[in-house]
Amino acid sequence: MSATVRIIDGAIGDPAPVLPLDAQFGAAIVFDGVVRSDEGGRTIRALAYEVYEPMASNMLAELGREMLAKHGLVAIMVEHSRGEVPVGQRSFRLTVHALHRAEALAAVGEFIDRMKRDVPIWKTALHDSPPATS
Amino acid sequence: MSATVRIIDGAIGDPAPVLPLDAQFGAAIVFDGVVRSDEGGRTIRALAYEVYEPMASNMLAELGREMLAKHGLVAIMVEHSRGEVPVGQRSFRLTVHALHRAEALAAVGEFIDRMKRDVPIWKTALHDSPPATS
Amino acid sequence: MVFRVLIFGSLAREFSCASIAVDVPDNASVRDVNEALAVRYPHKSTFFRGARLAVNHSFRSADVPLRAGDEIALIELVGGG
Amino acid sequence: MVFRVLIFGSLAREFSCASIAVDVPDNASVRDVNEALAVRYPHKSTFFRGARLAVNHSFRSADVPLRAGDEIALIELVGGG
Repeated sequence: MSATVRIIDGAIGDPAPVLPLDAQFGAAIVFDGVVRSDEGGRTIRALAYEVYEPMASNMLAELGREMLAKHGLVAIMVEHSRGEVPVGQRSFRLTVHALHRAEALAAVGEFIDRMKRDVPIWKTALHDSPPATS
Repeated sequence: MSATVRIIDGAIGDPAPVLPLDAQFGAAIVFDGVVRSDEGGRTIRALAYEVYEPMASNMLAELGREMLAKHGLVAIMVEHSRGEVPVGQRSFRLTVHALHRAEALAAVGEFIDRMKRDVPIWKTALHDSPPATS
Repeated sequence: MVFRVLIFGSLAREFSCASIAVDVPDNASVRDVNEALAVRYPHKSTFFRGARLAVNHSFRSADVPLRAGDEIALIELVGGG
Repeated sequence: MVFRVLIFGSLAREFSCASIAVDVPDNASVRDVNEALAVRYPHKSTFFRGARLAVNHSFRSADVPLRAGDEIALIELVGGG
């Protein structure tokens, strides 16, 4: 069982770092979070992520270990961008290996919900031009 | 919006066929089903999948289109093995692109549940040696 | 009319064959095939009465008459993993 | 004791700064810092009273006394997307 955290400057590369498949788990999920062009009803060109370290990495690792124990996962790996990530690029990736799909899906959903609520990472929308002022 | 189905002889290769990321979706999930060494409490060397075609492909495609519409997905792609897949290898891969993670996760869970219940694919455990007979 | 009902998976292994022949009257429906199977194999009659049968690769209403040459397949999945 | 409370995200943009200085008595706790912020910015007093403050990169009981040099950060996420 392992929980791994990486904070990456800018967009997260493609393809996913391949964790070796093995006969111990039956389900592997890779979840990618991608910056959408539409943020709060307005077109953006990028999101900028502010990461309060080391607290953010510590909490992500702790959350990973909690998901390992609670859902009986085999492995969990989280990657999150810091700084600017252009629209259409990946800012987050969560990889989960578990015996069965139910645990894997539950862990992915719960991890992301908890991360958004608790982990000190803030995002700011960047627009092509500043909003018009009167 | 697209729904794609591929039936593959033997294990499904690595890495995932990369669907291009784009700014229209915020969440991409790749789910891998891997053959575990333990099947029904007994150690196996492989699973053999029997696929009744074209019914299986038709139903997978129909199920994909249903998930697209119901969960408002951007794209869904399903790959399933036919024939023998050794322990530790991938026999199933589902790729889902959606605006948000909730739809993506719900679609993955529902697709697999429905597939296991309805789609005419049968698996047989293959053991190293036949069970002892008296 | 004689139909060869295709069978798969553990059922095919149990029967050591890939299909089961059933003889049903003309204008018989899927339901009649289920019943013929149940009568022929009384030790599995509950299973055969409830089993889903596909006709020409899709499910259809159980009382539509079959036609000679229809492909019937018994789609009963064990589910799981 | 004077602490510089680190702020982030939209709050930092709203205040046009990366931290807010607060002066609290010796032996003050996290709760006292929340209160000092609320008093200092009455238009956001509800927000500051309820805001989560981390001390030296972790959350702790709100009534533990602070020590000079502790790093205090306001961890209030907007959530979403």
